[in-house]
Amino acid sequence: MTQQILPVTPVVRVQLEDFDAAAEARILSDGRTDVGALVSFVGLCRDEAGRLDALELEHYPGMAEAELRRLAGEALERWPLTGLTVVHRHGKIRPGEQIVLVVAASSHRRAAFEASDFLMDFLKTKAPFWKKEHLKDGADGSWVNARSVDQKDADRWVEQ
Amino acid sequence: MTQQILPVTPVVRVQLEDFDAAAEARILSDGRTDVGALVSFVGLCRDEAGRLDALELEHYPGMAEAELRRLAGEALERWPLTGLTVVHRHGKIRPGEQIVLVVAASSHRRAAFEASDFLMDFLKTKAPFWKKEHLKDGADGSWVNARSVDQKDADRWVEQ
Amino acid sequence: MQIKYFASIRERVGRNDETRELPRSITTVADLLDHLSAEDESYAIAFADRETLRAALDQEHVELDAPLGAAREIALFPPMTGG
Amino acid sequence: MQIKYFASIRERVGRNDETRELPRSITTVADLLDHLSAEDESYAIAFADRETLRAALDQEHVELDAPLGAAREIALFPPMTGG
Repeated sequence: MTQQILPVTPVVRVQLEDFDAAAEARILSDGRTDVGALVSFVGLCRDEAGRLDALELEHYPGMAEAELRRLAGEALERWPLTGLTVVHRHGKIRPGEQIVLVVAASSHRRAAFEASDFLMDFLKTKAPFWKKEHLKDGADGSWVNARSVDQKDADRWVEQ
Repeated sequence: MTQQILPVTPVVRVQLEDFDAAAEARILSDGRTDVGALVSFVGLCRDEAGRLDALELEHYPGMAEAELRRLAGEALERWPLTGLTVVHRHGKIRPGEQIVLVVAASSHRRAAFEASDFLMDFLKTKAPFWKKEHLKDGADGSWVNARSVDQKDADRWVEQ
Repeated sequence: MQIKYFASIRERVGRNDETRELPRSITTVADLLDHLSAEDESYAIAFADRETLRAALDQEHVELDAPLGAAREIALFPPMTGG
Repeated sequence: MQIKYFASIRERVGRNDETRELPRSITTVADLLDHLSAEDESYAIAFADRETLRAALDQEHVELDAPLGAAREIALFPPMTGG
């Protein structure tokens, strides 16, 4: 028996505008009966201390899309997905606003969970985006430091 | 330093009607700045062979809600979530339609991923729902067998 | 005690639920299964494979050797397949 | 070769990008970092901590000891913090 797997082209976008997570998820499942599981991840701009005016997301145009596309391709090789969407915003993002979206669709839930989890871990450590905090008090913004826990999360997928 | 964690009341519903995954996710993040990650899982009715008329989901009224609420409570004890929603449908569900929704919100993505993954694993093996397949050719439906892989998935969380 | 049946167990037993006064000698879920199985073949067939039989007392999962205690409701069903 | 700088490295270097003809003796990313650092203190400061310096050649991540090869574009930046 040969497995019949249709090639899946991931949707990858880097954009200034906000995104509609529900619409992106619908595109991966509408009119199909082979999708059993849809996992959506939305990353939002936090501000627990109430002192943030906005995050400014700088990116490396060209490479940001290329790197996200490489990571999406890697996920498609590792898991039998029926669809995969990655959207990452750049520019100024206010507290409570959406920053990043990953949607993974598959016949079975484990593949969808693992692929979206994997993508977020690698996106954090490999996609060329950098966050700067602009505070309400008008002080000059400071760059957000990379967290070692993000590298540890990404390393989980290599140790497997 | 004592951690200030507000008590979270999970939203748990068992219903005949379809649900709006996007609206449920929005409820967990709108107007807040402490939510950094939203993970949504949607389980859909599959029919790769094209021979299914509908799945019929039987449930144990009362216990279905109670068990989902217990599992949600367990997730809230294990992970620092800011919100948690579980919706499970019963009755006849056609191919391509939605069956189940889990949304987990947290400050950090690992908690949101793990909690939603955990909930789906235990929901599969512990929530009193049973699927019967009704085929297009009108033959009497047959009950879907429990899969041992679902029990294995649930066991992952005990071994940790 | 009210007894509820679900899914394939419900179909094999041929009813959704029933209410019974149980003899004092019946103290566990397994006792009840044996008691009903001795009474009628439809129960005996429904409860034959104890490996795939599940029980809940007052809407909480229990093992088949669990004491009935003061439970007012018992449910019998196959492994769950929701989600 | 076009050199691009991002985030804190861009701010420390004081420019977004520049185009340079490189001497033939410069064959790796690290060679280029040393070359620029010797030229001006702003580069020396920006590239001082090699542990937290990242590089890409033609938009693909590389280690600092990677050969420049035929790459037309190099980018230098701190560890990424997207997502």
